[in-house]
Amino acid sequence: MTFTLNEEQRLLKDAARDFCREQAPVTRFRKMRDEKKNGRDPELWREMAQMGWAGIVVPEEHGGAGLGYVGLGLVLEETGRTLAASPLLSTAMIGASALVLGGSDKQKTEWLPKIAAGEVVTALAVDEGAHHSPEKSKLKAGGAKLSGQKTYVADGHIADLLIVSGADGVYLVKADATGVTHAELVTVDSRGAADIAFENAEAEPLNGGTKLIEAILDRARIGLAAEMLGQAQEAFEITGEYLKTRKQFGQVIGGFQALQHRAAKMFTDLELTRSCVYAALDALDRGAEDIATWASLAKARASDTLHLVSNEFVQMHGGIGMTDAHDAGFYLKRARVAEGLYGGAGYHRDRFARLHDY
Amino acid sequence: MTFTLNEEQRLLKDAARDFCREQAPVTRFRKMRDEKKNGRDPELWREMAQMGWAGIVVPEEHGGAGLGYVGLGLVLEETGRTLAASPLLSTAMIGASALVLGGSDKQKTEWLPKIAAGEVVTALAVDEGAHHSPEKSKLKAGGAKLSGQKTYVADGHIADLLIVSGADGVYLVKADATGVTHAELVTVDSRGAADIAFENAEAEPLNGGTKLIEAILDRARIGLAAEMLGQAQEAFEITGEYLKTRKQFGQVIGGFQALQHRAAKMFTDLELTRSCVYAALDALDRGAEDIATWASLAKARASDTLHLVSNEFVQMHGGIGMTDAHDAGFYLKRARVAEGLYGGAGYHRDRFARLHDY
Amino acid sequence: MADLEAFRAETRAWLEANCPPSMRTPMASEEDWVWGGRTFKFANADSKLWLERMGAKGWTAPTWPKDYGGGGLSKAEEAVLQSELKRIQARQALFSFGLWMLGPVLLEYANEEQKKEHLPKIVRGEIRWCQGYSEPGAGSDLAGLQTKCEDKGDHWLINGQKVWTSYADQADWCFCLVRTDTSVKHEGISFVLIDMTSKGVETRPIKLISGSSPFCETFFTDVKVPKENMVGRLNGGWEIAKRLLQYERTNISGFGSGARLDVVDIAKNNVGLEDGVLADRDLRARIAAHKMTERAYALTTQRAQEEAKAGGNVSHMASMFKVAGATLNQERCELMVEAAGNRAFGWAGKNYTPEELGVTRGWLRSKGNSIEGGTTEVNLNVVAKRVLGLRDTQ
Amino acid sequence: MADLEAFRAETRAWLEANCPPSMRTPMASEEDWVWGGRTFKFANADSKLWLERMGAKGWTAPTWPKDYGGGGLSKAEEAVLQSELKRIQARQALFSFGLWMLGPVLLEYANEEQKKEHLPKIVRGEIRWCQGYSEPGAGSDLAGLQTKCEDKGDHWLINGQKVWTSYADQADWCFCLVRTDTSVKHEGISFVLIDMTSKGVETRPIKLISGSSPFCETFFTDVKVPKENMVGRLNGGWEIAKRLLQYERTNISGFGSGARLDVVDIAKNNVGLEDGVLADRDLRARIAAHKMTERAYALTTQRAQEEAKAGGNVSHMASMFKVAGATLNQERCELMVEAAGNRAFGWAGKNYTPEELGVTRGWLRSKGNSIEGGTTEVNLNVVAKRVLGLRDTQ
Repeated sequence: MTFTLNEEQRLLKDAARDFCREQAPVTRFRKMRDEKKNGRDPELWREMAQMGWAGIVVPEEHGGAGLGYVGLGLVLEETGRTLAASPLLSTAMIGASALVLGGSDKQKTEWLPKIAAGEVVTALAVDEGAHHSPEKSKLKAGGAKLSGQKTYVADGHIADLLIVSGADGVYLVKADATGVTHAELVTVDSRGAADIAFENAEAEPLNGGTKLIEAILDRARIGLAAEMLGQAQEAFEITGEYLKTRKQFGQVIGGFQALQHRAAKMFTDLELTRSCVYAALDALDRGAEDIATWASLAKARASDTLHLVSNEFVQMHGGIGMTDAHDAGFYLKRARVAEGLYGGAGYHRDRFARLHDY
Repeated sequence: MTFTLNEEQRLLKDAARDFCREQAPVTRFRKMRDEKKNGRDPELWREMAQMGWAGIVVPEEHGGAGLGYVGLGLVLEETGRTLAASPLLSTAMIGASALVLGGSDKQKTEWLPKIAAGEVVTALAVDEGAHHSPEKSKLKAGGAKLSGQKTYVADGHIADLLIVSGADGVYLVKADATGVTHAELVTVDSRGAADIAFENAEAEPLNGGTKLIEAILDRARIGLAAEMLGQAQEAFEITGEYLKTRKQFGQVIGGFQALQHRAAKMFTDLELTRSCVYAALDALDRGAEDIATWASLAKARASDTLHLVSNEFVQMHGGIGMTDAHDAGFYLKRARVAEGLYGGAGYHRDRFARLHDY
Repeated sequence: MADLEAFRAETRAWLEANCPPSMRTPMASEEDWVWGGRTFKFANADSKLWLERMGAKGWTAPTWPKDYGGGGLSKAEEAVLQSELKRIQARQALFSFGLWMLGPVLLEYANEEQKKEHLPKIVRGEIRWCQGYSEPGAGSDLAGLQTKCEDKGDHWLINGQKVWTSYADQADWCFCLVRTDTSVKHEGISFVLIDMTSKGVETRPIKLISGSSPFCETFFTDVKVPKENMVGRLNGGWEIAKRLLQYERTNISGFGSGARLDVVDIAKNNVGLEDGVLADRDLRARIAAHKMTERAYALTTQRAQEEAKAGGNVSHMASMFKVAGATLNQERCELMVEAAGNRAFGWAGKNYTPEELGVTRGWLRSKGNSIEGGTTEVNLNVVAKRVLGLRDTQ
Repeated sequence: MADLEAFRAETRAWLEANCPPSMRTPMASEEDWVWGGRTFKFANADSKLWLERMGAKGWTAPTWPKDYGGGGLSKAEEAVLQSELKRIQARQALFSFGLWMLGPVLLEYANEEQKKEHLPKIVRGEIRWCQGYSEPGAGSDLAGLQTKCEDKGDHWLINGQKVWTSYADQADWCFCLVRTDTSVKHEGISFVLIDMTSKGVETRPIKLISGSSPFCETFFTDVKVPKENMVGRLNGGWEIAKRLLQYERTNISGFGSGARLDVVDIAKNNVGLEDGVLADRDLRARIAAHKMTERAYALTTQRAQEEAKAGGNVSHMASMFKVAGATLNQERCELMVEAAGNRAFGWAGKNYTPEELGVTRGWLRSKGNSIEGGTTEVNLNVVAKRVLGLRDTQ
């Protein structure tokens, strides 16, 4: 295991940071939100694809860069910082992983080049109720036809290709296939989602059965944790700057010891979480056997840390942090959705304990 | 329900406070500990009995004062403040309650006057493993003979009469009966306890079956919560004084905002816990139906609050709080035992939820 | 005692006769709250009638003197009235910052003319008041306020900006802290009453992260205020301000946090039971801990009330209750969001029920509980210093 | 690289030949720790032999220069040595404040004679050192120390009292902060080395709440110290002190917290499993959260090491690690006590196993983790000010 980035990874990270600061700052997210686009910014996704991000983990023979998960995680972290709204996680992380891990040669050849080029948006349809519990799926495939309900499919409202988990494995379903109906959800994080129903919809199985579900989900969790780390880091840094400039009672509020101690604890939490996220990404690239442990560790820690930091972001800003005109609310709203998606901290504590036989 | 004390209760409280400050300060506890008496201070118990405390809840016709649980709780709170080591909880609260609630006329006439006079020490033998789980008792009575094991019987090493919970009800067993063997435990809180084994020991059943077990236990929990409230309050007040006098960096450490906020939160916790403990005592005197809820509320809150305050007692005193010469360690050690006894905060959270059907 | 029982009988009879049946049902949402004032739109005719009848009797302010439009009741009679209102589940006739905040300080600090002028209108809900306290540079450090109030002989001239003025855009009058001396801090503040229809007053609603706009920015540009509108003495406003904050803190904790849905119900519906207990045991334990704190908080307010009745001084508890109340409500909202799972991720649209959207919006709104009416940080300072006696130097 | 592999082969051969088999087994308790020094009693002959052999090769201090008795290894070679030691599960040959704390600052601040005199004896474990820092009135505010050091021409004369001197009663020498100028605070402190056998030195063990006595009070009464025993310049001790504290903070977190029993094992034994998971789900969730933090902490130390190797400056992380390490260890001990139930309520006697008593004693001892070597409060201040750049005024 290593935390040391190679040259390619460093370049990728720097490029991602520059891009997000310049092309996708929070103001771009705000504009999308104000225009009620519900997460739609196809131009931004096109720009990201031009940066090559859609194909970071796609093998070179299928038109990708084959740069690995650490690289993609670094990019996701940067997009998290500025809340850049795109299907990067759903497509470059989840969709690409699903096909690389479970696709037949034909499926890979059909879809991976399109994914890598940013021509196809994918979404993972996994939950079937209010809470994440993939092991309880009731979705059934009769022959090559799929029937059932999926709830809160992130990016499900803009996806071309759905990665659908069922009781016995994972299926590819085209979003416009007969028997697929979408209900678009207007979401608190302004990213959008969809409830999706399948009725005898045409579906292609991927190889790998139920094990593939967890393998895909663990990549989703680790990628999302990277995005959340970026959000938390940015929220923390903006708060730190505010503490250094906002004055009350004749001094900067960052001089108050109670706030100093809370800031120091957030810093510690962030550092510890950063290590977990990077180690989990590295574990994917190493092909480690205990990916499940790494994924639950990263997702649980990222959830707890982002929860804390997003609340303090508002609280330490006082009244201004409560206004829609300030960005703090955006981070708070995205935080809770990201916390819950693919299993919250409680879910992953339970899973972590189970993986360790207690 | 009322929080307002009547004249008798106020007098009892004041007398208890004076007695504990003058006759049973922490120095008396320290002396007992230094002399390795493991909780034994029969002279103190005699003095308490002379104050009438052993019979506070014993009806007047059986030689007691019939003053009720609020009165006894106030006394327990004061003894908690100075860590006065005595079987007051085990005898005046638990033993007296067991006989009042479940004793036959004959049993009441035999034991209650002796309890009220402080001539008999009782102890509740309930746990059978490392953790509190009275509902899982394996202790069986065949005819009037009892067999089984009890662990960590508080005051079990000094008791004359044992109140023993079994799978089907509660039994009285004389401590010196044939078939009863004690293993005295030298405990971290210097109060002592015993593991007790029964082998065909002569036992008298009390009336009330398994419901009586919970009724007695709830009184034990509420009484112990009152003692814990006193401990936490005293620990908090000593810490507050230290914060006002100890200087570092040229100012009293109570001037540091981070400590101020932690102290303010402890104060809040204490006030909230105080209300729960008093309300639970009042519920006993009112004969409320939902005693179980009140008991779990009081015990869980008292445990959490004392846990926090006992840790801060040491931490805010710095190095001196770590020394055996300082009293902080006594409160810390007693805290963890009291937290666990008759169910910890986790046990009572679970019970509280179950009582509310979730 | 006999008198009290007679009063109870009278009250019961009056309520039976005067409280419209529709006013004996729970309010469905904040839409049903009656704020009164010149421009208020009643949700229905019964709520208007109910306010008029209660106002005429002075029972919106039961213990205020009859001379000022109040009910003139003793504490004991008020308790009887409240229990009778509760018995028939009568709706609160009037929500009013005038009743909760301004009235009590007018009773204590205002002169006879001011009391006669303003209190009856508050009681009857004719005038809606807002509070002009915070400024962009003076939040927690309220005494740092800069809104200028100059003595122009026959009137005061006011210039400056307030922020977080609750419902300023719907208020008729504003009670306001202004700076009348720039050479000192706390001793240079005065307390004035400003007619919001005065020339030079402008309001601009502030949109919150929850999507609602209960607050405004309020701008005063060369606003002329009659001399008689100052309450208390010149430069004596800080004492009044602090007193009023105590009333505010007691009233505000957990304010405006959406519908009172129960977290256990939400968890049962969205998480489900397993072996008779909530399937998510981790969440369950945290819900139980929260429910215990909720109970402890309610018991403590009751205890404080009993102590107050017995003559104890519990004013120092206001800051503690403000902190604990805000924390509790925020914890409740966080648990509801967690229990609701992705049903709490909605913002709008028919795919979510109003209750579900209420959970989400209420959760966002609750983040303000630890900021408005004195931040948790400032209130912890107050507890540490005033209650615990911890000071910076000694 | 070829060189490194050659070094690995050599090292492996040497260890095979020189590490006694009993030194390749885990240590049963703190009794097995080798502290060295003039009066040290080795638990067995092998541990003495192992120290002598490692000391002679300088491998107790692998990267210190050979001139001062060290191993003279490069960072890369040291890593090889550590991995080879780990491969055979070799015990740590020497526990020493001289190695961990004093040595690094002597290398940086001492003159040639001082290095030549003291470092080799540290490497070989011949001299055991203690730290004379805290005083009764100077704990967190270390720079408030008052132990007086007067210049008497041909020697220093030292008077004062230290407290929390670890194992002072067993140490041969003490590195000590003293006041050489009373007119200033930080700039009036010097760093001196004191032979504990000097006339006028007295130690008195302090009994802790856990029952152990790892610390002493140390009294200096007219103690004469040779002029050459001052390290660095007169009144230049504070810089050295701070540097040394960094080393201490890195080493001390979680120190002396009893046997490394696993909380999960304790819970399995005392709480039991139900449907394959710990029967107490509330405790289980908290244990899992703790285990995650433990993993996160270990990963972060590894990351910091990698960053340090890559030339990054991670010295500012010492305070963070101190706080996180202490918190983590205290959390671990609390969970063990909770999981053990009444098996953790013992103090002595045959009714409790040594492991059970170790849980209890270790828990009590762990309360000092957030106090010794810089309190958590002081370290949070350091993180806020030095790492985050938050200052009192701006």
